Amino acid sequence: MKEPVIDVTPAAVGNEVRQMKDAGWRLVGLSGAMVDDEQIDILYHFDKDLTLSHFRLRAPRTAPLPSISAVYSAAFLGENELQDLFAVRFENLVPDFKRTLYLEEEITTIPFATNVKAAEKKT
Amino acid sequence: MFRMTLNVLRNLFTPKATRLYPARVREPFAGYRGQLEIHIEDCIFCGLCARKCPALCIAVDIKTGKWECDPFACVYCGICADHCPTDALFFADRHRAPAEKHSLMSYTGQPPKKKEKSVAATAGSEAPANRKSAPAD
Amino acid sequence: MFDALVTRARVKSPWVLHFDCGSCNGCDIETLACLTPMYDIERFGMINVGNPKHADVLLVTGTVNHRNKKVLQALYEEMPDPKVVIAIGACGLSGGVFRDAYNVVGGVDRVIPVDVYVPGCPARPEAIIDGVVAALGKLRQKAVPTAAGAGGNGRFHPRMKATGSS
Amino acid sequence: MSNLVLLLVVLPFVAAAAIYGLRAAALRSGLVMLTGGVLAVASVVLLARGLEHDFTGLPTAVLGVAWDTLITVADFALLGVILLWGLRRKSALVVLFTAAQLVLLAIFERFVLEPGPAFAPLYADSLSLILVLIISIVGSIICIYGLPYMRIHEEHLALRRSRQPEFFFYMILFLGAMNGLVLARNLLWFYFFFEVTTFCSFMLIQHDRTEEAIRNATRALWMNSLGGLAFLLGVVIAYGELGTIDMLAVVQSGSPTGVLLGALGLLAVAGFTKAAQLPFQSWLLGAMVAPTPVSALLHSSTMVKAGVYVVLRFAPAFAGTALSTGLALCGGFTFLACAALAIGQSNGKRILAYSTVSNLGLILACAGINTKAAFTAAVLLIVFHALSKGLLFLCVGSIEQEIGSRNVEDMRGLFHRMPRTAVITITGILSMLLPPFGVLVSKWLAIQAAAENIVVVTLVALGSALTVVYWARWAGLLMGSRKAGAPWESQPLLTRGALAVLCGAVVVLSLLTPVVYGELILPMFAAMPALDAAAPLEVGAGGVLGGPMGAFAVYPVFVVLVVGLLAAVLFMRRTGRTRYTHPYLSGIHVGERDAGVFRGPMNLPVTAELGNYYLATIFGEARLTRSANLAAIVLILLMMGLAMKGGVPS
Amino acid sequence: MARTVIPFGPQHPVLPEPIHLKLVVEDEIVQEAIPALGYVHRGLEMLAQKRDFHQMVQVVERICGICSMIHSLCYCQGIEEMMGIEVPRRARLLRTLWSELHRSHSHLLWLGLFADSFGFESLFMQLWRIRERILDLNEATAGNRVIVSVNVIGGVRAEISEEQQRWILGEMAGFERDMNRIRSTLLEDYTVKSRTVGKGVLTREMAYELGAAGPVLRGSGIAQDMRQLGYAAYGDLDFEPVVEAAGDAYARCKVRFGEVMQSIRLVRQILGELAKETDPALAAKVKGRPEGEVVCRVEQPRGECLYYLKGSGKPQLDRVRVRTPTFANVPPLLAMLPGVELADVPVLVLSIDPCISCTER
Amino acid sequence: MKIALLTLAGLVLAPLAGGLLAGVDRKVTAWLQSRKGPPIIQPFYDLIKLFAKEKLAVNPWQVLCAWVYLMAAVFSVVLFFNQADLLLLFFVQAVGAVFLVMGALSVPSPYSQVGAQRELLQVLTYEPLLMLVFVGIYQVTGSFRISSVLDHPRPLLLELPLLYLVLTYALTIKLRKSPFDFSTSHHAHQELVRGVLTEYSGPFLGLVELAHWYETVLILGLCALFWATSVPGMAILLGATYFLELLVDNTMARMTWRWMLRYVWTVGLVLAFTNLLWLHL
Repeated sequence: MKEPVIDVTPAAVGNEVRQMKDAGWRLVGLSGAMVDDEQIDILYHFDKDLTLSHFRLRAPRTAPLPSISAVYSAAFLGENELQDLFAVRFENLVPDFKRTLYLEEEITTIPFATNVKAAEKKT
Repeated sequence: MFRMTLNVLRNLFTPKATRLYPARVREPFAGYRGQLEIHIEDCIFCGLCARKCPALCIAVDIKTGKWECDPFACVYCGICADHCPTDALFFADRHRAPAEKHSLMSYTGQPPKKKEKSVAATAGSEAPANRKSAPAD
Repeated sequence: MFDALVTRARVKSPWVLHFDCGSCNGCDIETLACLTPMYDIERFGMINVGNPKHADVLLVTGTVNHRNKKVLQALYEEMPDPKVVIAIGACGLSGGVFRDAYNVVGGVDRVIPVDVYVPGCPARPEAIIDGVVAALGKLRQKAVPTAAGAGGNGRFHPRMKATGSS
Repeated sequence: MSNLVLLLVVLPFVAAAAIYGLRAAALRSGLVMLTGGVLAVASVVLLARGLEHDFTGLPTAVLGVAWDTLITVADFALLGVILLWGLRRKSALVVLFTAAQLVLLAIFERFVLEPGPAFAPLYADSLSLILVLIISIVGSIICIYGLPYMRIHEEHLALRRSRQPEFFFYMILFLGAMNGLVLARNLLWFYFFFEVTTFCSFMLIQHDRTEEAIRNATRALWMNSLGGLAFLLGVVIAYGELGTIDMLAVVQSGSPTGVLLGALGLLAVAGFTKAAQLPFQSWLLGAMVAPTPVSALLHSSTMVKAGVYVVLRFAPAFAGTALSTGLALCGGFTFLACAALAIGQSNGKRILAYSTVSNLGLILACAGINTKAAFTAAVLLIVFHALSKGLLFLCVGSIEQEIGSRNVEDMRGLFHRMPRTAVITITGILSMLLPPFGVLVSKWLAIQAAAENIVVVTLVALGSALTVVYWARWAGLLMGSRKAGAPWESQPLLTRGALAVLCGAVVVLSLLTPVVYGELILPMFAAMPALDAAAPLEVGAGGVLGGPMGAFAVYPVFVVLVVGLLAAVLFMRRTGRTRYTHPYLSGIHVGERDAGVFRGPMNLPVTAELGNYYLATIFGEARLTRSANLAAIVLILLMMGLAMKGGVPS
Repeated sequence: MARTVIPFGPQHPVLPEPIHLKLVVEDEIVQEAIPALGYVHRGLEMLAQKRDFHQMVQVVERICGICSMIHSLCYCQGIEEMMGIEVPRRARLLRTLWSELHRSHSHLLWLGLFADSFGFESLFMQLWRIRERILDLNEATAGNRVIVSVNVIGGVRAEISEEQQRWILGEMAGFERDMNRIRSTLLEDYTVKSRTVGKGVLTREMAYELGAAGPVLRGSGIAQDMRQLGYAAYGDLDFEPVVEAAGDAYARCKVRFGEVMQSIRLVRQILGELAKETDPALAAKVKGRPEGEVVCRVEQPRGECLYYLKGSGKPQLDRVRVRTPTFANVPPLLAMLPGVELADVPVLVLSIDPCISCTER
Repeated sequence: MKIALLTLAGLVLAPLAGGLLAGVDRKVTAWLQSRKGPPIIQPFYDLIKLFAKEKLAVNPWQVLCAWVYLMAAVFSVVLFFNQADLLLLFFVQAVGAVFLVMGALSVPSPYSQVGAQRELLQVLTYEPLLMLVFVGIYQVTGSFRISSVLDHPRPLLLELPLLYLVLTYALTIKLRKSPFDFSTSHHAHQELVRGVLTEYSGPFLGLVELAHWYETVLILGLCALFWATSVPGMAILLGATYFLELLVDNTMARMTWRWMLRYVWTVGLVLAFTNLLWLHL
């Protein structure tokens, strides 16, 4: 990517995101991508005056991650989507659709983590 | 409100905009991708169309000389016709008529004799090959 | 005589319910365009009613997915007999380019019986008008309610079980 | 004749005393039913004896004590008791108003009142008779309804010692007082009975002795005491002008002067307080804490009618004066404002209360218009309002005891649970706002009568539109579907009987509107020379009530609408092939057919709750009460001022 | 106060697409609005792992049938950036031209639906009638009315002849005249203004904080338009973002109306540039396979659209992630709804120009 | 006898006229939008079709209410042709309006409920206005009877021009035309789906539709009273009024009931009051 990418850790992401907000960055969105069978990349895209900047949070998919919905409330949609598609779990996500944003009970596998049954799906 | 009154009154006293389809059919624009058709006699069963089709709706079997397309899945993008080396595939400028039942477009032609093996192999294996997924790192 | 009048009235007054069943909007806007001055399907007595209880014709666009298939089924059952279903566009017919996506069940006929299929991506307004005309033919065939029709009580058991993911 | 009066006025007092002494429930029930029955029969017999009675043959003394003396003594005793209650409740207003009455009464009786020409203290014309009928029949039905009601009521309260003797004591006592009030000719008698009703009302409102009940009862007491004071003042001033306490003499005094008009105005204000007109509506609203039979009997069917009775009684005396116009405006305004306030209510009893005040306002407006047509409208309204509103209160009482709430929102789909009561309630509600029911006939007449006064007619037009809103939505939400084989509701026989009889009476009497008019109301005008000359209406062939301004074809409308309704019911019954489905819930309904549940966010079931609009920002009490009261006070002051000026109508 | 709970959608006549809002209203004032999505979710990002990166062009085109061309434009630009492909200028101009045609037909469609949302049916009819002009242009130049399928990686598939260019220019004049006729009704009519002015106000700060995009953002006074990035041929064109300060439904309507007029001006500029462009090449050759990560943004009619693409040298991409403008505009919508009247819900839902098929993919 | 014949004719012809008018309405609306539009007799096709559809309901009360609505509408038309009392006619008409609302309220469906509440607010808006119109007629003719209007030598419009405007407000509300089409709309794209009519279907919807035709005739009849002295005058007045309705429908957005309550009550009352006042002075 041609824009700057800042690596963040799950522990630090909340603070870092808040700093971005305080510095006047707009949250454009979140992207998720599997790195391998275990690890997930979550990219936070920020914009300020047409320039982009990204955070990259790399973490095991199964471990709970902190939600940034308390900082940028609009992030709830993106985080819920990531929960649906990757079965990651965000803590303190408001509102938490618990993997029902898109998916019905008929979908028994995790879409982007192929070959993994969605055993941990809550109802 | 006043301007809108002028508008609607103008509408009242000018010819109606309605195109009286199906009583009167408007001349289609040249290049309109109405429906996919094939001159099966020109087809060399190379299978390029099947491989390029984003909807995966074309099946070509070089062994039997069979070209099949599911018109219900075709998205009328024209990629197949673009890639057709012999221009056997083309788009007619009338839209495809509604149907009451599902049927395949199925044509049988003469597959070319030479190079038959390699092409057939590609055509036969490509579609399922696309289905394997799982991203690598 | 009376039956002929009823049949004629039915064919002349098809009220349409349009349900976007997960379409990309392409077919939807073309369906909506049918109402507009250029195409004006009200010429045929059609009204877009937006309420299954008033509808005679169900126009479905888009792929059926696991969530909206229940809606589709419910809407179909809420329509009073006699009724016809028109599936519009590649997605409604078969799932189109998305057939093998994980949340796609397939075409509309996986969930409810379809009377007319209108191909296209998106189906242009003329094609939709053709489809409606074909559907009116179907409506003409459907029995007067006194003779319990094939449509029965509006409860339909899908020919193909709408099962799990691809 | 005298026996009948004894039965109607004295029997209740005696029976009440007996009931107070009886602790056995069965005996009490029997006595209540017996008294009720006797009263009802006596009232009918009295009517059968003729339309006008002056009761000249009445004995003037009982056990050697003159009736007048007895009444005076009782009056002072009563005022004393009220004063004590006022002290006990620490209500300065009650004490003030009662003390003022005591002093005024004492001065009046001791120093001012001189023996005048003798006249029988009681008198009845058809206006009185109509009220006697209502009090004796509707009142008795309500008392009888009260028997099972109070039993269940006390079961809920889990009292150690039943307070029913006290309850029925006041209920029955009240019937006698009411009969006395409408039959009184001697204004001091009139005043005494007026005060007895005030006291009964106070005791019955605070019957449950909850904090709220006590507070509201005290408020009712001071407001009614103020009314009593106004009444007494009016009587005293009128005596000063005319030198008589003969009501008929006051009514027939003719072209009253400024001071007498002022006295009549004071009497009207007394009527306002008793009829809970703006700005005194708050006591009636507060009275809704009382057990429902109290609300039905005192606060809708009868006691508040005493207020409008007072005004109607004296109205011919000031026909054509500014007081009359002012009264019409006040009444019209109350009609409009309380109809608006009713829209903001979800508590069934409060809706009924506001509706009562509103309808009383319309009656007073009619009294203010002061033509024969208006008078007819007023009397018809008294009759039909008493029936329908009594019925509705009883319905709400039964519903409340069954579902545990008097909020109309909780009555949604009541037909499912209480089919019979629901249908009766719906009938009762419709009888308040649709033809062919009597209330509407009176409203029709009221509009015609008001048509000359564009301000009043506008108030009435707006008010009746507002009325439609709160009634129609209530009636509509009672409907619902019943599952096949759902249990039929069970109700005590007396409850069921009371509801059925009242409901039947509403329907039958509505049909008989032309008869009521022709036989009861028309003769009344003979004694009202002050009013306009022409008879307002003629009873034409086929029950058409026709006048110069229009015609209401009662029988045809009745027949067509009833046949129409029956035909509709028949059609409904015959919809055998109808498929019953889910309501439309955007395609995501789940669960039972008419549960109204849909699959909402997070795939969770959500009930599609339903709610009426109460439009608090437009019709809420908080929004309207203050300004409405202010406006009403201004209007009343204006009315009084104009009356005192003795001016001609504007 | 009595609550009424209304299931607004998924099937609802005023909603062009299935989305559910659980609305809690009191006296028709919205107290609470909770959305439920998923009625259009197909899972097509996943198809990137089943189609090669060329076929994906046609797939992303069908994310949304209204701004389809701009979806594929963004995707192609991302791949081209990843693979270092230089797109011929003619192709860039043509892409820009179709982009603007799409923008104006999308905005017209929206203006019509918006008019319909407050019950102005004949205005809806007029606007959609005008819109047919653009659809004719699409059909004549690209072979389809709505989903034009002109983009391929490296350039475009269709050429616009000089004769067609002249015709387009003529159509633009008629188009402009039609728009001017409707302008005063849409922007000055008393009934329209009383249904839109002051409804669903989103302040500048709220819009920014909630991540609004496109006309919603610009309607709140923030001049941000991805076309300023200068992708395709926008760098050569002269334009300023259309901005309104009020932040209400009316402001958003005004922005979109302004953008239709702006599109007309842009089309004229592009046609002028096209006439000067001598290189006839329409597409560059594509060699190799995409590898690496790229984030690419374009301005769709509904606002800023962001693609995140990740390839690892295989014919199939590892990840195609699309953040569409409506996805960004849903939180602002939810912030607007509480406190408005029920009758304004459709107006406000439409005021963000929702594209649920984009949002859910 | 003449009146009986007239009544019978009204009974039969009113739905025909109402249906035809609905057809003309749709056709002219289409023309105003530059469309071809449906055939003029389209409403009759619709009605026949509705009656031939499967019977679908949520509960029996709905059916009852639909029937009563129809009967009340029919009866008020009968009363009109009987030259009865305007107030009586108004009250009978109100029976229908109330039952329509109750039918909608009987169903546990939020759309129908909200529609019913809005319908009530519409009733609240037009009822006092209609009543004041009648009062105006009374003040001119000295009676509430229709017959005395017919006996009146001069067209009422000359004396009650403002009240005629007020009547057209009521007409617009009753015809459910923009800007007042919020309790149920002829157009599908409304936030309430079909409002009060949402839960009516097939034959039951047909009943309501038929009743609506009767009501249309009734209200236009009331309009006709304003030029009762000559038939051509009446026809011109009605034609112009209806065309104006269509123009208003096509040149205005749908407003909200809050606006209606505020606007129609103030403007309507001021107009009505002014007119009554100048009659008085």
